Amino acid sequence: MNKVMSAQQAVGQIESGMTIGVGGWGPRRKPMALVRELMRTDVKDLTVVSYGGADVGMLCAAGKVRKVIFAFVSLDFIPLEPYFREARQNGSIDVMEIDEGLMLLGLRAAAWRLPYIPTAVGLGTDVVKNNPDLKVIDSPYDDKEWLAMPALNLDIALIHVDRADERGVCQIKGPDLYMDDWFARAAQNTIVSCEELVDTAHFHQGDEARYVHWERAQTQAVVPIPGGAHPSSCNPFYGFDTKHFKEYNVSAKEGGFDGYRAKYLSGTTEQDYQQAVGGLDAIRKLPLPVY
Amino acid sequence: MNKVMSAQQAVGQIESGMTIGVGGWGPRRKPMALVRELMRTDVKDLTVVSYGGADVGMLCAAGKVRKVIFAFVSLDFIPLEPYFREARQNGSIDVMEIDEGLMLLGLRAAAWRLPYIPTAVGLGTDVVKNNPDLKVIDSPYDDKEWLAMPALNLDIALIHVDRADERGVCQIKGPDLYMDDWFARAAQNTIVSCEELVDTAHFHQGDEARYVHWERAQTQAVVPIPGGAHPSSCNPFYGFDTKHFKEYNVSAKEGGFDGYRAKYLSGTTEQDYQQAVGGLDAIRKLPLPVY
Amino acid sequence: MNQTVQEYSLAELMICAAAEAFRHDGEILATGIGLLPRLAASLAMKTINPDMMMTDSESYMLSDPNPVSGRTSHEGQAQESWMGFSRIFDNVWSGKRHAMVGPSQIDRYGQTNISALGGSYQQPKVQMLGARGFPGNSISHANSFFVPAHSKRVFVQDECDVVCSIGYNPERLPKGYSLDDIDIRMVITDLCVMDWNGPNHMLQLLSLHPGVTVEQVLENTGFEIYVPTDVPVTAAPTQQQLQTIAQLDPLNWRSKQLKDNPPGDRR
Amino acid sequence: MNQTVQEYSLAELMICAAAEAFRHDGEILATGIGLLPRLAASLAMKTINPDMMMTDSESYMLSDPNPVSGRTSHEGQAQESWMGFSRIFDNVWSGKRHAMVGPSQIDRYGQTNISALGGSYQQPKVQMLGARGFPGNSISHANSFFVPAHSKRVFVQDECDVVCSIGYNPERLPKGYSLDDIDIRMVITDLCVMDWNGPNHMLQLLSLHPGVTVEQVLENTGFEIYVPTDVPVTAAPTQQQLQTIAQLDPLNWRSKQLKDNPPGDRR
Repeated sequence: MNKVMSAQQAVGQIESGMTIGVGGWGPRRKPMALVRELMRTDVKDLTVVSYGGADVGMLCAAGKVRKVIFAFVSLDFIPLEPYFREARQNGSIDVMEIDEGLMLLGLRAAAWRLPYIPTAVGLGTDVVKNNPDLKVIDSPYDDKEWLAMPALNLDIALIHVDRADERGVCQIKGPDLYMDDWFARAAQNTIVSCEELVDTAHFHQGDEARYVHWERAQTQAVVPIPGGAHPSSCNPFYGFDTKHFKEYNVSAKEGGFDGYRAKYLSGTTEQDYQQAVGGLDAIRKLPLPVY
Repeated sequence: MNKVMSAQQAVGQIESGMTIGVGGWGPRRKPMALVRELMRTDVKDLTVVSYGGADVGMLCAAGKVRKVIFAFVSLDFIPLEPYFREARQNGSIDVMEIDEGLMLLGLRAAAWRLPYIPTAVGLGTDVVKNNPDLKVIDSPYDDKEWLAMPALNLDIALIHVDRADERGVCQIKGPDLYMDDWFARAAQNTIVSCEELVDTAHFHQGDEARYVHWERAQTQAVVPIPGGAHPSSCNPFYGFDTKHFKEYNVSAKEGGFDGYRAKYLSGTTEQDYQQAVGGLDAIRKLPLPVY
Repeated sequence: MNQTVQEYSLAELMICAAAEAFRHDGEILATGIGLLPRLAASLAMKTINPDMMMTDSESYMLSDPNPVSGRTSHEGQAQESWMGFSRIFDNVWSGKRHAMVGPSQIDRYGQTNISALGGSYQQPKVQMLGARGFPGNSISHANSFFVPAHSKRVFVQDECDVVCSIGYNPERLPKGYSLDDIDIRMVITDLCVMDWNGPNHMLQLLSLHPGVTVEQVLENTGFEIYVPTDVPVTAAPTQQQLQTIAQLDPLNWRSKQLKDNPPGDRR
Repeated sequence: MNQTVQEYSLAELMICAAAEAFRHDGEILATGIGLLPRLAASLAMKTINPDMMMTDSESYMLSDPNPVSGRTSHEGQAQESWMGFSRIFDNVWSGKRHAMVGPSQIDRYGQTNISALGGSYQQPKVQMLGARGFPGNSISHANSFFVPAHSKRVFVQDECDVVCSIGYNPERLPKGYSLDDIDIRMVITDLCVMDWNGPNHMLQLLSLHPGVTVEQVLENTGFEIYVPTDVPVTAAPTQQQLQTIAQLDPLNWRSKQLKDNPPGDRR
């Protein structure tokens, strides 16, 4: 089975109203090329589940989003994501604001086909108060109440990985895979972009298979896009583009998203985008973050 | 903090009536030296949670066990564990027979301090019928019923690892860690035996820290016992001892556990045992299993 | 190349018949417990379902199945994903798996037992393995059964002594489930091939191994099964299948799995 | 070696005061969010609680804390356990953690807010980060607060606009819990050190930084706090502490964290 396809083909599977999970974390290893491709479509009314960064901000700014399920949306070194902020302050999107760990439990419940996982997380806070859909239940084994974190079932997951073969075996060798394995498992259809398309034999060597964090049956499409996480990082290939993020952040105050879009997203392909930001070589030279 | 202690000191923390989790899987990487030490104590009435092998059989034969929580007890190439079988057929122990995955959920629930995790596993089978303590509950999100797998809270976990430092950083580099991370996390007190006691600096090199599957705060005692998994395997150091297991299995029909005990467990230390089975060098030469 | 040949063992016939269980599975993890089911899954992956996934029976997913005999280590195998036991359950609960197992007892509902025989829960007459992963497998994904010795001891008259896997038993059906949510597939025995698609999920005869009669099957089955008007003979292995099996089992361990290694054609 | 010295910055005073929060924690993961709390945790691990655990703020647990400045890569750090984000939650939910965080709002109950200000849930006036891990942290393990600018904007008069973390608020206490199940520890500000061990878990003053008065604290706090009869002066950093801090922050990034880098002793 050859799962390799173009970004257009892969993202073409996304329909209005779907629930989309986006891998990565804040400004780290976000499938931004797939997000850019999604912005080129007519799709709208998406529910987006994300440890959010510019993926969420851009999709909000592009009018693709009906609802965001989030614990944070942040660019880390720029704490507040400008366009998510704008969308919230305009009241233009619905939200389900939860805890980072609740999101993990919701993804796991979906992956394991459970209706929910009970947890103390969220009790006593506005997570419960602001989300009446989250049920607080009794346990058959004690006298406490528990929040029943519902499964976050995803129609589509978008993930950017280091390497994949055409059969959908995906490798992440960076220091953290974040929750990407759970996004892949929680989704009906997982679309992966990769830095490198490799032969299957790559994984047979040494400990390479140890860095394959989900089975190929959990991946339905493979889109080779070197540099596809830009402006987020893809450690160890490249760091995040602080200069670009700063410009992106400033754009919200100076002209808004149309200006950013005109400068960087007016082309029809990822190649156009990469040319606008200085080319793949420049992306690959972005220094890794040191925390 | 130096957590290194003798097997006697470590196992001396186990008290009658406690719930003990035993790491490993069937005949694979079982903390057998710690189990042997436990057999030398006066402790009794234990509840044992295990992906069971000779650990369970020996503890049953030695009269240490009140109840076994299990999905299987097996030596793999010898499917039926002789002394567990005997204890069952004598009706001398209580059991909670569950599914392998239910045990994993129960350990995770304990690790995450949840009362239970709901699951479909076990519904429609005698797991539900034979364990009235396992509650079947409704979900607030659908109209199905679900088994509420309760937390398997452990007083003590016994685990055998490849390497540890004196602070309790534990490494397992064999092909599978089984559920040992969850046993360590589910326990109040985790006692680890190790093939090698190493300097902390060992873990700083290359990818070594990737093979550390739980934090040192989850380990309370470190007992260096090279060969301590014998007669189970500790891949890649040594395979399981098929000859020894066959003799152990036959002993149940020819004289019973007293004969096995007299031959192998009459000494007071693990050194005595290792001498009786041919010495550490012989253990380290046992070939790895090929499946 | 694909023409049928005359000389094949019963084990080989059963391997080929069992491989068919995985034909339309697509990209799922096939787990054959025991040498013959494992050879069946391996054969399927090598021939009729290349998308299938298999493990090394230890901790890695393989791009190409390992031979079952003739290897001295796991070095150099075509491993593609780490797949330790805890990850197996992520797969099981996803439903993307088809297990072929050999239960000690199978009842009319397709319920099975590998736990214990006779006596009581507190004191069984014969303690066996324990329920292992059967409860979770049976409610999560497809399951087929491989029975090396078709008899009334396996296909029991009453309900299984211990019900380890959910079957088509309306009385045990959990709230919110229909019988169609249960997915028991094929049954391959030393006499015949069956499935659970008879009326009301009855076990039904699909094919008889060469030289076996309907009466032999009925005599050795402890409950009523559905027998269609025409029951074909199980297809003989092709030359290509036998060659692939030989490559997967160079030391011919398959010949030691059934008592006296009977021929496949017993006419 | 341990004698106190006269010249130290307010940032250094706050680091040393904040380090005290971890003194009796034993073997827990200390997470200081932000440069000064991270330096506080690092200082504690280097001096008063060597059993403590810290991460590299990325994906590894360290045997020895990384300097916060002057490094160009993670190469060569004293990493001892992989600790990706998903593993962090195994630790959080185990309770073996103490986080020191800088909330935007703190109310009389010790509830905090980093999510949004004003407006409604559907349309806040100012969207901030989101609740992040605050709900889970606050109900799972110990938490302390680090406030660089003690003011009524932070210590708010009413309840937080969005309650991100559980506090000592009887009206929000979940069924089966008592207030003592909540574990909020220290509050370190640019004016003083406080904890929540006043009557009925009131915020209480523990020490005043040199040159700060009780009145200054009260004027800048939006709710009533408990002031014991004798309020000592916050202990000045020792020479050893300042040396250790300098090693942990060789580029003196700590000097840029507080506006105009005030001196620690403002008498």
